[in-house]
Amino acid sequence: MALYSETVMDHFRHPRNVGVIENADGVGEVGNAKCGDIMKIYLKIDNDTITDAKFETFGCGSAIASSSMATEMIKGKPVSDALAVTNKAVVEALDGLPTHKIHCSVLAEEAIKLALKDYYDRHGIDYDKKVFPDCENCAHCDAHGV
Amino acid sequence: MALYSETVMDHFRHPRNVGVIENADGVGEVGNAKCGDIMKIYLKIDNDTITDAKFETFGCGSAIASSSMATEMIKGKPVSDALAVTNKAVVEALDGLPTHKIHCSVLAEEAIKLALKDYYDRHGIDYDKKVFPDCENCAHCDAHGV
Amino acid sequence: MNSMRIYADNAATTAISPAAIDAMLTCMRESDGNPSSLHSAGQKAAEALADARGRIAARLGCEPAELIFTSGGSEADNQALRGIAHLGAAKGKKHIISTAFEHHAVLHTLRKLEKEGFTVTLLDVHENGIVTPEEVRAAIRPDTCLVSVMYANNEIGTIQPIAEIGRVCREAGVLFHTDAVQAVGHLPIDVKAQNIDLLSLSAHKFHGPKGTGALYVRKGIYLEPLIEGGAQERGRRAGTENLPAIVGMAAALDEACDHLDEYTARLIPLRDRLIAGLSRIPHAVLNGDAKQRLPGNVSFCFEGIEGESLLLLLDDKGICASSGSACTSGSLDPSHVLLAIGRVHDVAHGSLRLSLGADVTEEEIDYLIQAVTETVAYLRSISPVWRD
Amino acid sequence: MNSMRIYADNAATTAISPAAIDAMLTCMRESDGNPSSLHSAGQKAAEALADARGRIAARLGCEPAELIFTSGGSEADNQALRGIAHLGAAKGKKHIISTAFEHHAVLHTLRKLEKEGFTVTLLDVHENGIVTPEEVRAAIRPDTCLVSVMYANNEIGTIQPIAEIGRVCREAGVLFHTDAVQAVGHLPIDVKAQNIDLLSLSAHKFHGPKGTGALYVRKGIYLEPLIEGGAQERGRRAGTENLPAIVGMAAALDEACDHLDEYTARLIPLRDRLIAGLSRIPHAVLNGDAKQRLPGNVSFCFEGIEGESLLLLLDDKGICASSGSACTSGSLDPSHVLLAIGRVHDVAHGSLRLSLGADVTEEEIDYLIQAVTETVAYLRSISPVWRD
Ligand SMILES: Cc1ncc(COP(=O)(O)O)c(C=O)c1O
Ligand SMILES: Cc1ncc(COP(=O)(O)O)c(C=O)c1O
Ligand code: FES
Ligand code: FES
Repeated sequence: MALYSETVMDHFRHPRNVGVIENADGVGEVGNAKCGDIMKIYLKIDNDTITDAKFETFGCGSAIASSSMATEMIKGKPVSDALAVTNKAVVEALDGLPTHKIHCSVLAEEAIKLALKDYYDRHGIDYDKKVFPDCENCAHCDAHGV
Repeated sequence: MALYSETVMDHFRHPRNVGVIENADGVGEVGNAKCGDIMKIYLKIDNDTITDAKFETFGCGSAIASSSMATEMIKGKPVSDALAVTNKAVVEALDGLPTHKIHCSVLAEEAIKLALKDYYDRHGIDYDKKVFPDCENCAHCDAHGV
Repeated sequence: MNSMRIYADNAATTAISPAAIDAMLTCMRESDGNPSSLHSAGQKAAEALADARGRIAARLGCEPAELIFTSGGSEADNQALRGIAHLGAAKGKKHIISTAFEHHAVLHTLRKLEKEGFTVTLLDVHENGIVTPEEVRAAIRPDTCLVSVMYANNEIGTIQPIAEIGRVCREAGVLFHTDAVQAVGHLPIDVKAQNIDLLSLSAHKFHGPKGTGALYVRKGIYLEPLIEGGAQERGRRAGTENLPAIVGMAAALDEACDHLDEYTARLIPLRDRLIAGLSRIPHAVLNGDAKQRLPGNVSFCFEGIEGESLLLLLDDKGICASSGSACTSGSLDPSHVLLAIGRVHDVAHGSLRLSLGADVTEEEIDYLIQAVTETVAYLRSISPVWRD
Repeated sequence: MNSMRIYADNAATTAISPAAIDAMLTCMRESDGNPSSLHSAGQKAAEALADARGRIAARLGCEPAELIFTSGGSEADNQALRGIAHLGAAKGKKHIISTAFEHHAVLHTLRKLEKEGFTVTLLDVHENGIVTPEEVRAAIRPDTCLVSVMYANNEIGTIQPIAEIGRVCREAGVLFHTDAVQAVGHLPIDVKAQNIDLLSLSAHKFHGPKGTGALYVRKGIYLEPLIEGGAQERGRRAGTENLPAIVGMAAALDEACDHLDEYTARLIPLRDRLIAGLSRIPHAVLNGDAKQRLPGNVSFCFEGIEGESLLLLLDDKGICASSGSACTSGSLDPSHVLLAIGRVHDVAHGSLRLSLGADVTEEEIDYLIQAVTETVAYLRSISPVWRD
């Protein structure tokens, strides 16, 4: 009953894909400092495939681990697969998160989606707006009374 | 900080003057079984001197010790001395009683007084009623809601 | 008479078992962090807490999350009653049913609730000290929010038909609390099978440490904290957890439950031998049902004597016993439990409770019989209200 | 970097001292009766209880009868506030003054009292984390029944001018309570000289056992029980006394007070060395007054990072620390204490509390500085909100 699973601690201690991609094809940032969590994901996309993914995170252990795991899960994958990555899948890959930390995995899912939206926008690709999060009206932030 | 002083325990364990005086010159009984304390004191009086005193007590440790000490204090004494024995004197002689047990010493004082009153009554001696307790209207019993 | 030392006041408190001490010591030395701390010392403490919680829950037949650790039985009783009362009040239900011979932790809380506008019905416990499920059913009103009946009485040891009372309450949709402080570790318990919604326990009654206990609260009942503050115990009881004591409680409960059948089988014949022996004293009356009682409880009233002097003289003979319950020993009033089973004041004053430990021997039982018999006879000999 | 283990979370809980363990063990083995029992085992326990009470009272400068033993600091705070509030209400006085950075045991109790119709004024604690007696005086109204100001804050360690606040209250005829949980055993205390009417303490903050504490209540103030039941603690706190823990608390307090001057003199320069070292980190800000703080408390906010990840990485380096207080670590919201001293949300998330033990060494201080400096730099390097 440690706070976090071994996998979370491993990804927290040794985060994969930390950093910035200069000239990224898509960048997504979610969260805000008032909530204590900001996640920024950078994607390099070639031929509809994610050839590289990096992240920067300001946040708790599970936010860092979620970013690390989420970037691992989409690297080398087609964009359509990345779009299908849910926060649930991230939680499972991490062997679970404490209840009050589930929102960190949501941030990771949203950061990926926003980065992909950014990629579509920049490249003039059409998409269904409803699959993307609307961080302006995020209920999570409201819940914290920020 | 044992419950009772050494003196109390000594008089409780080895009560002096336990018993009945047949043909006593005065007998006093106070308390009632509902309160858990009854004290009965028997006096033999010769020439205005208490030549013998005995008691029977139904009650707690300090009631038994108070009876023992009180009878000791009046044996061989003139009646006037016995009348002057206060519950405070009994408590002091016992090296103290716990606060909630002070009433036991009051019973001893009252039992002596009632025995002396009985002696006066039987021998037609005049006395001041006010110095004797009125057990019928005892506030102590009322306090216990009996 | 040879001299022995017999501790026969286990209903007041038990000696802590070596296993419980060991568990506490290990915890104090190795898991000394605060279970709420994130660092490894804290998480180690959190693991020890979860382990103890799981083991205690298993012994009661509940889930770990259904336990709130408290500072003992009194706190558990207070929180259960106040919490359910306030839930009831929110729904306009301000009637509570309990019994006339509950522990003061229950009765005094009820008295306070009465001052706050609740109505309390105290059920008759009869001469045998047993409440009937039918009377519980008959007392339930549309505005009843809680029934609280103790599992076993602390003075006279009688065991209540908890499962049946629980069923009556479940059928009526009324929550059911039982003060099981005297039962846990001594009688079989399964809160689910017995239809119990809330249950109080206290470790020092089953050879665990003092100052710790628990309240079981069935899932879905949200009880307000009695002690407000930090978010410990899922927000239902604030204060840094008394981890060493909780771990000691788990060890003691495991031990007690592992030996429950064995100890019960040992104790019952010894208890009955003691009852038979003391019954031979003239004008002695057993308090409470002769059979439906705790395996270690023997309670008598002896006419013509007063309990305290009996206790003190027994103490001189090496016997630790009590008259009524320990926590009322400062009071001059006779036990409310004995009055509740119909003893008159005069007789209630002459009470003696012997609560046996599981290791008591036949020789000790015989010594108890002899010592009590002699002491009662002596006190009667100096009593003005007794004539043979 | 060589590897060390440094427990720097003494404000959350302290390791129990060997002297306290010994005292508890002796008590559990030799005075295992119930202090309310009349027999010799009980009276031996009662004597041990009286001895511990007398020693603790002497350390606080009060009389033994002015102490109520509780299950810890939270219970003491709850009872003090609820008790005085209800005394006040009986006289039509339903206004309470406290501060914005009290422990949740105080703040949540006040919130509950507000729901019951009391009005609460929370004083500003300023950027330095110190309340002024003048502001207390200005806040007192004719209907004020209680002022409650903590002695030392548990997160940022600032020490309040307790004696002066006490004087202001005494002059105005208002009762004064102080939550001294972080102060007892660490700062000099004399309740009479400091005009304190009620004081809460908790043993596990000064190397005593968990699950025990006390409430000092000045003679003449009759506080209703929070836990109803038996007549323990002169009717003001029911439940079998946690005697081994109380005896352990007395031993720990004696030890702490005997070494108070020595430890204070040792710790202050080490604390200041740590503050100086951490102040060299860019965009680091010390929380609370630099001097008027507990000898062992160091609290910082580091911009651009979040506290939990800092803690976990420090834990990997052998350092047990905390961010905010232990009992709110389950919460996602930033510390109310840091918000109260004016830290904005973004910055409040990046907080670190190091609470030193009296045996910390200079070498350890330097290790702490190095480890924190490196870890903050690393976390900033992966943070999107930080650009060097
Ligand atoms: C200032 C303060 N008050 C109250 C408490 C509560 O004490 P306890 O955990 O013993 O209930 C604490 C510590 O947790 C504290 O630091
Ligand atoms: C039936 C019963 N309920 C409650 C209590 C109170 O338990 P504690 O002393 O642990 O608060 C006791 C024992 O004292 C008890 O026997
Ligand atoms: S957490 Fe604030 S963006 Fe949702
Ligand atoms: S005690 Fe009843 S006569 Fe006074």
